[in-house]
Amino acid sequence: MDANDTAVFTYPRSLSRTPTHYCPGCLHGVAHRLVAEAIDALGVREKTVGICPVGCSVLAYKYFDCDMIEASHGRAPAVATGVKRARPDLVCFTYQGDGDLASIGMAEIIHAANRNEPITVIFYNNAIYGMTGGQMAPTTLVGMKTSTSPTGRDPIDRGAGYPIRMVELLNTLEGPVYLARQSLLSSADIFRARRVVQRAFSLQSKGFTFVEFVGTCPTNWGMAPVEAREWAQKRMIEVFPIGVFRDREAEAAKASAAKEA
Amino acid sequence: MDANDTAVFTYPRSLSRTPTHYCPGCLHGVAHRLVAEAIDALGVREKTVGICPVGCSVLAYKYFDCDMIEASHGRAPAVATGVKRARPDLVCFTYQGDGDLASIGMAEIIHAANRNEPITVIFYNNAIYGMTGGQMAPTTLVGMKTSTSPTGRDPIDRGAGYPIRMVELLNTLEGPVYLARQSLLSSADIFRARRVVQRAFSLQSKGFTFVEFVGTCPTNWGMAPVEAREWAQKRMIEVFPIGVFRDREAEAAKASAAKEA
Amino acid sequence: MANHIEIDRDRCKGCGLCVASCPRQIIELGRDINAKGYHFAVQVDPSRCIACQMCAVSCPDVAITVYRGRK
Amino acid sequence: MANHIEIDRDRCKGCGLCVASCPRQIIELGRDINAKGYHFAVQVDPSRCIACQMCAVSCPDVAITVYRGRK
Amino acid sequence: MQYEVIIAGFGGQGVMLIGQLLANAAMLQGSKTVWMPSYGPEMRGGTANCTVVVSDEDIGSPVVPRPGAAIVMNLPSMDKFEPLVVPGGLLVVNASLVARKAERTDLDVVYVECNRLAEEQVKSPRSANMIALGAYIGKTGAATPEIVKYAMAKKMVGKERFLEANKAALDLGIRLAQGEAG
Amino acid sequence: MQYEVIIAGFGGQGVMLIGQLLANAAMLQGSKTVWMPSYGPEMRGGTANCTVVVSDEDIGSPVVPRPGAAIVMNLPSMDKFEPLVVPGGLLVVNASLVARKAERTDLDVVYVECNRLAEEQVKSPRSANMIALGAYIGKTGAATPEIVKYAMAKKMVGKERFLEANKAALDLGIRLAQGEAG
Amino acid sequence: MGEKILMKGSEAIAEAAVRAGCKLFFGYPITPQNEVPEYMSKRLFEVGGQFVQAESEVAASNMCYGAAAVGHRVMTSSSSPGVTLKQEGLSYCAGSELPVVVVNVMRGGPGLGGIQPAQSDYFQATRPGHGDFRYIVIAPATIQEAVDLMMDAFDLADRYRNPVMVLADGLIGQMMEPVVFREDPPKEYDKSWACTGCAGREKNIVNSLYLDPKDLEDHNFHLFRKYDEVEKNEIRVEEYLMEDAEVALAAYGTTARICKTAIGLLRAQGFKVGLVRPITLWPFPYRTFRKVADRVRFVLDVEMSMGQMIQDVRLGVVERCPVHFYGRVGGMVPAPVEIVQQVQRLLAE
Amino acid sequence: MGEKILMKGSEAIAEAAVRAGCKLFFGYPITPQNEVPEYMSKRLFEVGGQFVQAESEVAASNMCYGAAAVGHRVMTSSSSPGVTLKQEGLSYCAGSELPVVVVNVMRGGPGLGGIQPAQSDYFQATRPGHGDFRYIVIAPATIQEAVDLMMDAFDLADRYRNPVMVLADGLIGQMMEPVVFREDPPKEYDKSWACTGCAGREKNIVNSLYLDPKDLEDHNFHLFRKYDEVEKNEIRVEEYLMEDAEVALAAYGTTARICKTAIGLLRAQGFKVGLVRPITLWPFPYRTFRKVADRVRFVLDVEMSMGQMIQDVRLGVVERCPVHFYGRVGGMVPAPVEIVQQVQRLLAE
Ligand SMILES: Cc1ncc(C[n+]2csc(CCOP(=O)(O)OP(=O)(O)O)c2C)c(N)n1
Ligand SMILES: Cc1ncc(C[n+]2csc(CCOP(=O)(O)OP(=O)(O)O)c2C)c(N)n1
Ligand code: SF4
Ligand code: SF4
Ligand code: SF4
Ligand code: SF4
Ligand code: SF4
Ligand code: SF4
Ligand SMILES: [Mg+2]
Ligand SMILES: [Mg+2]
Repeated sequence: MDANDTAVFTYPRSLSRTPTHYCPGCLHGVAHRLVAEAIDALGVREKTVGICPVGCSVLAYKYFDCDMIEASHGRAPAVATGVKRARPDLVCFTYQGDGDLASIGMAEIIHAANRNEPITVIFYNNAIYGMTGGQMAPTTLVGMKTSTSPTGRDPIDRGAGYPIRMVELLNTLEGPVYLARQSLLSSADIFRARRVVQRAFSLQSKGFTFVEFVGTCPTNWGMAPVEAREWAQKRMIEVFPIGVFRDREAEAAKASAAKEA
Repeated sequence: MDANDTAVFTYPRSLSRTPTHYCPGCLHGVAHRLVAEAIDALGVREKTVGICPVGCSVLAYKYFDCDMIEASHGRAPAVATGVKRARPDLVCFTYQGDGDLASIGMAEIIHAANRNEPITVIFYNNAIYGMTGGQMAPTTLVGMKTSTSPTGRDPIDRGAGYPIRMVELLNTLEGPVYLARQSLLSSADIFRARRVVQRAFSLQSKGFTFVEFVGTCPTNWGMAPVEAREWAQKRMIEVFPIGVFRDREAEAAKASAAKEA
Repeated sequence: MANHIEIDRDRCKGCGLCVASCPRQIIELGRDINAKGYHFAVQVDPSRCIACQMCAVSCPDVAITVYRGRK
Repeated sequence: MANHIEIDRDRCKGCGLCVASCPRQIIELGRDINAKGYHFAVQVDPSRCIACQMCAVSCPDVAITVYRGRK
Repeated sequence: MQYEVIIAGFGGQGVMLIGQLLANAAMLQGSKTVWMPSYGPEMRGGTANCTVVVSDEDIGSPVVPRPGAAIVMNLPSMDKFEPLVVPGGLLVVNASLVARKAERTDLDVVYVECNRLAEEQVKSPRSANMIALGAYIGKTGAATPEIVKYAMAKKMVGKERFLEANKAALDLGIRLAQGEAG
Repeated sequence: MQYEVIIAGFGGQGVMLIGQLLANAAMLQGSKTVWMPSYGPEMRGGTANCTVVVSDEDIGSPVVPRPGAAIVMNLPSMDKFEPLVVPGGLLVVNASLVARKAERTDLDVVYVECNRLAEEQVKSPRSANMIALGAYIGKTGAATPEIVKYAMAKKMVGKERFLEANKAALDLGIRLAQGEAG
Repeated sequence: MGEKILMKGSEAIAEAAVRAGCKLFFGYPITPQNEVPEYMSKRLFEVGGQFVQAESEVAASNMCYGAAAVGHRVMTSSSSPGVTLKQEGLSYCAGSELPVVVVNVMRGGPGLGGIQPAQSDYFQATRPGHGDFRYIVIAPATIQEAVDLMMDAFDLADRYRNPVMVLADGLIGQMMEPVVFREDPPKEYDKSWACTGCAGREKNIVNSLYLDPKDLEDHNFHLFRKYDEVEKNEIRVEEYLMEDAEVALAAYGTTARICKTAIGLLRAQGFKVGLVRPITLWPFPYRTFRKVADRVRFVLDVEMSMGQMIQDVRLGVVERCPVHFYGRVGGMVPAPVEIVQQVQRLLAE
Repeated sequence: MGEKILMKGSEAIAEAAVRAGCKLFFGYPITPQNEVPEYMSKRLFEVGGQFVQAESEVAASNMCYGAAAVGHRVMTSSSSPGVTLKQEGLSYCAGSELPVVVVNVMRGGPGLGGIQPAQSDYFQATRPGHGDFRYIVIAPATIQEAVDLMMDAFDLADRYRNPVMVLADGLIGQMMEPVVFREDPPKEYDKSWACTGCAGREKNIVNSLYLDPKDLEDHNFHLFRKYDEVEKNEIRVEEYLMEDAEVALAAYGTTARICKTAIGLLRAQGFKVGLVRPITLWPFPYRTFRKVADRVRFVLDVEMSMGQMIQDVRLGVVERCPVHFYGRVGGMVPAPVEIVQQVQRLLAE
C-alpha cells in the first residue's frame, strides 16, 4: 500500500467498531452502515439518539456510536415521539424489523406517521421473525414456509393474511414527509439506498421520514447469503416495489418551480 | 288507524326493545337499527354474535337482540377473530367507535382485515371520543375543538395529527372483500347506508367486510342534533368521502361478465 | 285508511331529526313532555303523509312506525 | 500505488457477498479461517481492481476498505 | 361545627356550580371544605348531584351518606335524597319542579319556587339555582352572603351581567329562607 | 445409578441429536432421563450444548453444574467443560477438532478422531457425532448399543441410508472406547 | 406559600406536576381521570411543554420512556385497565432505571368493570409486572396531599431513577378541596446518563436487556440494593390517634379519610380507636404495624377492594394480634357508619 | 395409558392441550416458548382446529376471549413480557368468567430482561392486573406433570369459568423428558352461557361491565365465592420427605427439582431436610406451611427471583419458625450445592 492512496470507502465514524452478532451475510449490517453513513454525512452524530427495537437488531445499541435507547417490542416510534417532544433539537431515528414494526407495532408506527413526528424510521424488512427463529412475519410472502407457516403462508385456507406493504399503507396518511422503499440486494441498490437514507435524515426536521429496506435473513430462510439476495431480488421486489413514494419537499420544490415557470 | 294499513316501517326484530342510553339525536341509534335490519333481512339473528366496543356503544349488548360479547377497548376485531375461528358457521359483527377502532385498536383492525377474517365491522365515526366526554379522536377534523385539543386540532404546531381515513387505509391491504363509507346524515343517506350494511353482511362469508358510518356526537360537539347533522354534512364528508371503495364480488362478477361478453 | 305514522312517545327523545327529515313538514315537537322529560314528536297533519319513511329511518330511537294506507 | 481493497480478516464472516458483487471477480473466500472460524475473503488480483466499491458497500460487516491509487 | 349538604337536580340546572360556589366561599372564610360530585356512567343526561362539606376541622369522609341538608332541584332528587337527610336536618325544595310536599315530618323543609321566582322576580331564569343556594345559606349560615358573593364575583369574571342577577337571586333566597319574603 | 453427560460442540455438529438419542435410548430401556439444551440468545451461530441425565430414580435437578462426563466436539467446548467434569469422570474428546490434550489428570479421557474416522472409515462425514456417542456408551454403559440403535431407527424413519452409517459409527465409537480399534 | 385555591383532584395533580417542572404529558383518555389530560392539553403549551394524546396506554407509557430517556421530567396518568396496559412499558422504565411519574386514578374491575372509585389496583401497583422490580407507590388522602406528593413524586423518581406511581381513586380525582402549591423551584438531579447526544462524552445507552444471565442477575441485585435504600429512607405513614388506641384501623387514600370520620364517631362513644395510614404503599410500613400490633386488640383493615393491602398488613402484624377485614368493592364506598358497626361487632365478639 | 415418548416441554404442553380437546391457539412468538406456537401451527390444522399467529400478545389474549366466549377450549402461551401485555385481556376473561388456559414460560426481567429461565412472574400470576380477581395458577416441575396439569388446566378453567395460568420456566419449556398422555376423553361442561347464536333461547351476553357499583360489587362477591370454592377444592401441594424433616425447603417448578437433588445430598450428610412444593400457586397451600412450621427449625424458600413466593410462605408460616430466602435471578439457575451450602450455613448459625 502507498500512503498516498486515498481511501475511498472507509469505516463510518458513527458505527462502533464492535463486531456484530449478525449471521454471515445478514443485511442488517449493510442497513446499519448506511444509517451511520447518513449520520456522518450530515455531521449530526453528537446530537443523534437512535432507538433500537426488539428483533435481531436489538443489540444495535452496541453498534451505533451515538446515544442509543432500547425500546420495547414494536414501540420504538412511541419512544421516539417521547424523545423528540422533549428534545426537538435532537436527531432521532428508529431501527425496526418487520415483526416489530408491522405486527405488534402497527398502531405505533401509523400514529407516529400521522402525527408527522420529526423522526426517521428505518424499517428492515426480511419477511420473517429473525431473532425468535423464523416465524411468519406480516411481510412474509404468500406460500413462504416459516416455522409458524409450515405449509407456506396461506391466506386462503389458513387465514394467515397477505404480505403487508408498509410504505403503501403509510402513504394514505397526510402526515409523512418522506416515504421510500429501497433494496439492499445488490451493490447498485445499496448505492441508491445510501442516497435515500441520507435524504430521509436530511428531511427529518420537516417531519416523519420512513425508509423501508428490503433485506434478507439467510439463516431463517435456509439459504446461503448470496442465494438469499438473489431469491429476494426475484421474489420480494415484485411484492415490495422499490421507489420513493413520497417526498413532500421535492414535490413542493417542483410545484413552486412550475409556478415560477 | 285501519287494521288493513300495512306497516311499511317497523321495529326490527334483531333490535331489543330496551331504550338506549344515547343522547337525543345521537346517530348511534340509527347505525344500530341498520345493523339489526341487515340481520333481519338475511334471517341470521339466531346465528349472529355481535361484539361491542368500549365507547358510547359499550352497552350495545343490551340493544341487539342476539348473542353479544363485550370486548376490551379496541380489540373487538381480535375477539371476532376468536369467535369466527372457533365457529366459522356463525355470523359475527363488531361495532366500534373511532377512538376504539382507529386509535387504540389500529393494529387489531388492520391485521383482522389483512387476514381477511370473515367478519363485518361497523365503524361509527363521530370524530370524537363520545363516552369519555369529548376528547380528540384520530378522525377529529383539523381545527376542531375538543377537550384535549382546546385550540382546535393542530397538526402543525401541536403535532396532533390529521384525521385518519380508515377505509382508505384498509384499501391498501389485499385481504378485505368489501370496504365502504356511508353517511347517516340524511334520510336519503340512511337508505343508501341500509343497502351497504346488508351488502356487507351478505358478503361476510367471503371475508372481511367493513362499513364506516359518518355519524355525529351532538353532545360533545355542543350542537343540536339537526345542526350536528348539517355540520357533519358540510365538514366531515369532504374529509371522509362516501362510497363503496371495494367490492371484490362485484368486481369478480363484472370481470367474468366482461369475459363472457 | 290513509298513510300515517305512529310515534312511540315514550321512546322519543325529542331530538327533532324526524322533524327536519319530513319532506311534508308534518312532524313537530309537541308541547307536552314524556316520562323521560322530552318534548316528544307528533305528526300534525297525517293526511299529507306520503309514507315515505324519511322520518322513520332518521329516528335514532326507532320511535316511528310508518303505515301505508289502502288506496 | 494502484487501486486495491483491504479486508479486515477478523471482521469478515466469509459470507461471500463481496465475492458475488465484484464486477472484476477478483475476490475469493480463502482456505484459511479466522479467529471466529470463518473462511475470510481475500482480494486475489488487486491489479485489476477499479476501486468501484461494489464489494465494500455490499459487505454487512464493513470489513472492506477501498483505496484509489494515484495515477 | 360541620355542615353537609347534597345538592341535586337535572344536568343543566347548575347544581354543581352552586356547590362549588359554596365550597369556594367556605374556603375563603377560612373553613375546611370538600366538594364532591357524583359522576355517572361515561355518558350524558340524567340527574347530577354533588356534596359539599364545610367544617371547622379537617374533613374525614367526603362521602356523606346521611347529610345534614339537601337542596333538591327536581322530583327525582327529592325522591332520592329526602329519605337520607338526618333527622332534624334541612331540606330545600325547588317547588317549581317538585310538585309534592316532603313526606318526612322530622325535617326543616323550605319550599322555594326557584324557577318561577328567577323568571318573574329576578328576570334571570338561569339564576334559579342561586335562589336555592341563598335559601340554604340563609337557613344554615354555612357561609355568609358577602363571602358567597365574593366567590361568585371571582368565578364569574367576564360575565358581569349575570353576576348582578345572581347576587339578587342569592339575596332573594336568603330572605325567603328567613321568612322575609314570599 | 445416575449418569450425567454434557455434550458440546459447534451448532452443526449434531450434539443436540446425540443427546436426544441417548435420552431416547435411556427411556426405552426403562431408565428415567432428562435432556436439557442450553439455549443461547435469540440468534444464531456459536456453540451449542446439552445435558443428558440417565438414572434409575426420579431425576431432580436437570441442571448439572458438575457432570460425570462430557463429550467435547470442538476446542471451545473442551475449554469450557473439561474443568467441570467431576474428579474421576469421563471426558470424550473429538481429537479431530481439539488439538490439545486434557489438562486434568484426574479424568478418564478418551481421544477419538471423530471427523477423520467418520470420513475415512465410515465414509459418512456427518456421522462423527455418532462415533463420539459410541465412545461414551462404550465407556459408561449408560445405554446399551442395541437400544441406542433401536432409538436411532425410530428417529431416522425415512432416512434409512444414513441409518446404517450411523450404526456403524456408533459401533466404531464403542470399539474405540473399549480399546478394540483405533 | 401560594394562594389557597379550590381545585379538583385531577386538575390539582396536573398543576402540581407542572409546578414540579414536568413539561411533558403523554396519556390516553379514561374515566375517572380525564381532567388530567384535558388540563395538560391546555396548560403544557402555555409553559413551553408538550402534550400528546397517545394512540393508546401502551404507546403513552413508551412515550414516557423516551422522554425520560433524554432526561426530562415526564408523567402519564390513567385508570385501572389503562394502567394494566402500561405495565410492560413501565417495566422497561424500571429495568432501564428511568424516572417516570404515573398517576393511577383507580376504578373497579376486573375487566371493564365500572367507573366508580376503587382500590383494587393495590396488587398491580405494589407487585407489578414481569421480572423483579418495584414502583415507589404513594397514596394521597386529600387533594392537598396529592399536590404535595406529586411534587415529591418527581423528586423520588429522579433520586432513585425509578417509576413512581401515585395511587389515587375516583374520589380523589373528582372531588375539590382547597390547595396551596409549594413555591420552591424543582430540584436538579444529575442526569448525565441521559441520551442527549454524545457531544463531548462517550455515548449513553438506555437499556433493559442483559442477554448474559450473570449480567442480568447483577442488574437485579443492583436494582434491589437501590430498593433497599428506598425502604430505608422513604417509608411514610401517618399514625392517627394511635397513642391510646385499643383498636387500629388500617387504610390508605380515601378510605383512610372515611376511617377518620368513623374514628370520630367511635371515640364519641368511648371506643379508643386509631388509624395507621400508609402513605407509601411501597415501601410499606411493616414496622409500624408490627409495633402497633403489640398494643391493640385487633387491626381492622378497610379497603375498597376484596382485600389486597391486608396481605401487607398481615406481613407486618404477623399474628401479634388478629387482623380483620372490611371491604367494599366495585365502586361502592364504605360509609363511616359501616366501619363503626364493624368495629363494634368485633369488639363485642 | 399411551406410549411413553420423549418430548420437549413446550411441545408436550402443546400436545397435551390438543389431547384435552383444545383446537384453538392464538399466540405471538417469544423465546423461550416458540415451540408451543410452532407445534400448534402444524398440529391444530391436522385435528381440524385453527392456529393464528396474532399480531401481538394483546390481540392473542383477546382472540382467546372471543373463542372462549363461544364455548370453545382455547389456549395461548407466552413468556414474561408478553404475559404482561396479555393481562388486560385476561382480566376481561376473569371478569366475564371465561375459561382460558395461559401458559407462561417465564424468563428474567424487568423490561426486556433476558431469555433464560426465571420465576419472577409469581406476583403477576398470583396477584394479577387491575380489579379483584385471580387466576388459578399451576406450576409443573416435570414434563410429565406439565402434561398432566395442562389437561387438568382445561378442566379447572371450564369448571370454574376462570383463566388458568400454567406457570413454567425456560427449563421446563426447553428440556425433554419421557411423557405419557392420558387417554381419557376431554370432559364435557355445561356451556349454555356461551354465545353460539340464540336459536331457541334468550340471547346470551358475555360481559365484564357493570356500571352500577352495586352490581359490580355483587359480581365481585360472586367471583370471590367462586374463588372460595377453588381454595376449598383445588389446593395441590407436594410434601417431599417431610415426615422427619427438621428443615423445610419451599420451592416450586424447576427450583423444586433442584431442591430435591440438594435434599438428597443433605440427607446423605445426615441432615433431615424436606421440601414443600406448592403445585397450585393460587390457591396457595398456606395451611401446609402453617402445619409444617411448627415442626421444623426453619423454612428456606428458594426461588429464581428476588423473593416473591416467600410472601405467601411467610403468610402461611406466620413466624412459627424463621423463613429464610435463597434466590438466583435473571436466568441464573441455582445449583444443588448452593442450596446445600445455604442450609448448612443456616443450621450452623
Ligand atoms: C412483547 C414481546 N413480544 C415478543 C417478543 C419476542 N420477540 C423478540 S424479537 C421478535 C420478532 C423479531 O422479528 P423482526 O421484528 O422481524 O426482526 P428481525 O429479527 O427479523 O430482524 C419477537 C417476536 C418480545 N421480546 N417482546
Ligand atoms: C384500555 C382502556 N382505555 C381507555 C378507556 C376509556 N374509554 C372508554 S370509551 C373511550 C373512547 C370512546 O370513543 P369512541 O371509540 O370514538 O366511541 P364513541 O363514544 O365516540 O362512540 C375511551 C378512551 C377504556 N375503557 N379502556
Ligand atoms: S437470524 Fe436472520 S435477521 Fe437475524 S442475524 Fe441471522 S440472518 Fe440476520
Ligand atoms: S356522547 Fe355523543 S356519541 Fe355518545 S351517546 Fe351522546 S351524542 Fe352519542
Ligand atoms: S312518512 Fe314521510 S311524509 Fe309521512 S311523516 Fe314520515 S317523513 Fe313525513
Ligand atoms: S327522530 Fe325519533 S327521537 Fe327524534 S324527535 Fe323524532 S321520533 Fe323523537
Ligand atoms: S473495489 Fe470493485 S473491483 Fe475492486 S475488489 Fe471491490 S468490487 Fe472488485
Ligand atoms: S462481504 Fe464482508 S463479510 Fe462477507 S465475505 Fe466479503 S468481506 Fe467477508
Ligand atoms: Mg424480520
Ligand atoms: Mg367516537
